[in-house]
Amino acid sequence: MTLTAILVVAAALFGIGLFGALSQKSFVMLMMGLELMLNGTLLAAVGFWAFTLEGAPKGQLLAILVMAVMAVELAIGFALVVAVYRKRQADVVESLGTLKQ
Amino acid sequence: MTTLITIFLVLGLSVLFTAGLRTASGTDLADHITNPQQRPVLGGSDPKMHAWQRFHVRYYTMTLVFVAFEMEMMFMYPWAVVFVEEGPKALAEMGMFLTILSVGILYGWREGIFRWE
Amino acid sequence: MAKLASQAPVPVFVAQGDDAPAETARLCLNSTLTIVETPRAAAILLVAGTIPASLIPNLHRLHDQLPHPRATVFWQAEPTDLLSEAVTVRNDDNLVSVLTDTRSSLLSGSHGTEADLLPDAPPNEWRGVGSHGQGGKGMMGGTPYGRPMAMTAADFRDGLELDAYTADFGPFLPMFPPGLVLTLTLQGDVIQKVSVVHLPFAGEGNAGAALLRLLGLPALAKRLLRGPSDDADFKRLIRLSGVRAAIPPGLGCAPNGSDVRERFERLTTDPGNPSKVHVDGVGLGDLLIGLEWHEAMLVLNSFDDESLRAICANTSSPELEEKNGDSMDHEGHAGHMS
Amino acid sequence: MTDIAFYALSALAIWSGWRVFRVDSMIRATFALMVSFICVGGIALLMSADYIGIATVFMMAVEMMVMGLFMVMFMMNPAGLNPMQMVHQHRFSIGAGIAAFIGLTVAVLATNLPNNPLPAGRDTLHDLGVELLGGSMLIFETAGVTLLATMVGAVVLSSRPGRFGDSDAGAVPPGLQPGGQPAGRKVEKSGGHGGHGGDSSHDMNMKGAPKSDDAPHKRHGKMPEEES
Amino acid sequence: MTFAPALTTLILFLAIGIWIAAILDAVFYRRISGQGGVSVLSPFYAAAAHLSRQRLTTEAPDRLNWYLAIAGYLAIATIGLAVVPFGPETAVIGIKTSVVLWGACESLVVVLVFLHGWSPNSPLALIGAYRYVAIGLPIMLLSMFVLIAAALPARSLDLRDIVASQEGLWNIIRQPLGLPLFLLLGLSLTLRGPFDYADSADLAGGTSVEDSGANRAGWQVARLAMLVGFSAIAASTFLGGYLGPILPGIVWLAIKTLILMAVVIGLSHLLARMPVARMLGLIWKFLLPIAFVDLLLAGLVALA
Repeated sequence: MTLTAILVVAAALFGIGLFGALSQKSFVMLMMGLELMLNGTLLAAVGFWAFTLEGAPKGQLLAILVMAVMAVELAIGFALVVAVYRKRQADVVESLGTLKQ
Repeated sequence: MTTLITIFLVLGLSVLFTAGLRTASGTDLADHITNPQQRPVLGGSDPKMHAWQRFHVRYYTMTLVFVAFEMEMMFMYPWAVVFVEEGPKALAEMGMFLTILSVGILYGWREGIFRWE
Repeated sequence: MAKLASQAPVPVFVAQGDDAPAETARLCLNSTLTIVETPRAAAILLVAGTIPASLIPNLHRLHDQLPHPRATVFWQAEPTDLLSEAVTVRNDDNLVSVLTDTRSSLLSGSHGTEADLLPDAPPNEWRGVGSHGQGGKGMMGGTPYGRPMAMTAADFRDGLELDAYTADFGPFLPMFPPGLVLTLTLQGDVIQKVSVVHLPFAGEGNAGAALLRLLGLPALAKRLLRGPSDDADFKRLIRLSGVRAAIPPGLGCAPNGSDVRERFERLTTDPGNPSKVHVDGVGLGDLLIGLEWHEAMLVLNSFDDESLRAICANTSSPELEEKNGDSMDHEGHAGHMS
Repeated sequence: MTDIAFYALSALAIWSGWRVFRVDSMIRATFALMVSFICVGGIALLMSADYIGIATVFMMAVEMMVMGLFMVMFMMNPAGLNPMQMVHQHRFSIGAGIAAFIGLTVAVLATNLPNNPLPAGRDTLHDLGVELLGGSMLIFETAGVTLLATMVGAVVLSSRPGRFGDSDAGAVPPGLQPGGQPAGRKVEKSGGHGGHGGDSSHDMNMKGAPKSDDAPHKRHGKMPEEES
Repeated sequence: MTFAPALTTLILFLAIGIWIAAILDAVFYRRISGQGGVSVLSPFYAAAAHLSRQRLTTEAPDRLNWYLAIAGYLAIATIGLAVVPFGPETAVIGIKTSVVLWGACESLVVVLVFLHGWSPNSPLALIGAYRYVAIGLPIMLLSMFVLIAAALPARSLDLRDIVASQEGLWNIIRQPLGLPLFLLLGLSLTLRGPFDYADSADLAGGTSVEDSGANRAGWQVARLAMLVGFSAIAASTFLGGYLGPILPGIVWLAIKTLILMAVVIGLSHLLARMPVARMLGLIWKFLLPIAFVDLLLAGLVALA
């Protein structure tokens, strides 16, 4: 287990997440993609912290912040989905684009 | 490492135990489940449609607030470890943090998110 | 294994018919039996009292939901045509021994398990239809695995149009008064529409025990069934259990102002003599629509039999509902838009 | 031993991550994502990041549970009884995903990364606590305010009874095609990829529109964009 | 203790615990309803009876998740028990953050109970599953506050340190509000009595309405295992775990676990269940502030 291996795994998770986020039509599935990308980021953050920072607490804090970002993204994202669905009865990405009208 | 091994062992044993229960329960007709037997329980009535549906959760706003509020745990665990040595300062900082978050809960309460919407 | 299993209490699912023996409700007091909540857990289906002809298909469906090995026992009732082989008991005294014997012979194999009464066919033909042979078309269409999927409908509570689940519930559900069949439309666990398909049977009510069971106090329910409830110990336990706090105030309010909480007090303090609730013009729709499932069950079980029958009679029948169905849909839709 | 565990967990993390977009049942997709998170937590445990690793499992189990509720609420056919892919720009997405992976991997391989793993048994949790209350106090309290904003935002956006009346007042369900019936009502129209969503352009003008049942027919919005 | 004997002890502890829990449950039920005694072998009879029946499935169920929900629930209960120290410095899973690990177990229980109700594709089970999530999620907050309050005087999130910190004074005295709040969580984790929103009588058995044969046996065993795991955690957090004079530590732990098991079972038979919306309000508006107060008091006590 080296940092390189960990970062490659993180890159793979990020790549799959990106594929999901770009390809999924449904907004909730898009959020799954985002979460998976953040999953990769989280792994990379922990990897860097463990292998290069010699356990400096700032690195851990970064990982916690990544998780906080996930929570915020999830809460706000789904609140948006509910609001949009209530207006449009649809949950696809494109219907978000027309919200501003 | 031991933690992971233990968790894997326990998982494996539980899966085996459940599988064991299934093999231990052998009746002659165990493998053949007929269509009328598969009908979901409705007390003798026949369901018209699949139960799986876009289930109308009545507390969804609560879950969103919960997810945001629960993040505070991530900060509270390390705080608990150093609480005694940091003393009143730790109490004050966490008090402030929790007060900030409680405002969110009070707001949600006011908006009625703890009811069945 | 069979030897060990025959030491356990006999798991019985009771299907109550019309004029069921008065002892039916007290069967659970017998420690050689367990009265189970779902046919999936039962070995013996006990049919107590006459099942009206209109409910016999339901009985057959219920019968087929029991796991093998299974048997049916008719108690003070005529076996249906399809179940003519089943054991019948006329005499009250030997019911328990018949049930125990039947179970033992089921386990030893001397009493063969009963075969299905209904044909082994899916509710809709589906195999081979659709892109994966699952019977469906497109996203929501067709009958995947034999049944259609639920479709969206307007919701009066929070304005999210999600799926509405409509089905008949009853007549052999343990939390329903025996004989009652309701067509309920649910969104999530909130009742949106209700109509009565079959009225509950008239008979001696056990609403007090039913309510206690619904409130998660089955042991106290048994105690109430056992007999005189002027027992101070029982009263204290009821008080300590916090039932008063557990039942929301104003739930299931009848025109004369009695709510579930008040009716519960009466049912548990004086179960033999429930005073009638004034129900003129109240239908189930007025009582149940908008309630969450647990609350709805509490309301449903808080009436004495006579009042409940009156309420059900006040509720629009399904035929009427069908006629009005379309126009009501329109109204609902327009209301949603404005 | 550690290496075997690492490779096993990584493989499971990537495989379940991939399954998220391949299974039909939304519940399976959500919990596949949860498995992926749990595996990452396990890898963190291998790196002696005990707290972060286990906390990941803790937080993600909850978040995925909530996600599952919403997935089922808002996806048609949530259990995947009719298998169906709801994707657009498929090739481009695969390309982008692979490009991101290769780019990042090359960058990782090209960099000379230090390799001094953390010794096991170090009390990193204590350090984190000191940091939270000392140097990073501001970050900590800012996170509190951010979470508060999130909570308020989520309540405002998602709960119905607002101060100015119901939040959906004036909205109508869109048609499947411009001028079609509201979505989700008719079985035979809801098939196919573009079979949901659709015309949704002029909704905000609807407040002043006539309140009649056939309002959707009168609207001639833009063509729905996702008829792929 | 080395690893293999520790794991054996764990499994024995769990197995005997499940057996005793089943008997205790029957004893309480019969005492309150006023019926006769219970055979000590009755759990085995009941298990054999379940296994003698066919295991049914429904139309188009999610078979994998049905299986994993039952096996997973049992596994989570065992992992919960594994973080409990059986003696000084001896826990099967001995890590610095065992309280967080238990928290992860709690949240996974919600997931697994939900899956158990989801997978049969049956209306009553589905309602039970969703209802459980409404209560299972917020009730976790209470337990987290309570556990953190117990961790303050120990200056550690390690259950071994938390037990060791109770050498002079048990946490139940330091933190009197803690145990009652934690017991509520226990009722919810084991799907019992007032918090049995998943498998309740108003849904004819809720998430387990479609379970028959081996599935039903497995689910009951897992519920009882969770009761054992939870009681052992509670005994270690509030009643000093293995601490006690004369007798070996593990015996003390077993006695305390037994007492708490009896308390949980007693509460489950004696407290009424309220409709879920009312309970949701109660947790957020009443119990959560109490948990705040508990944490504050524990903090002040720890500093004093």
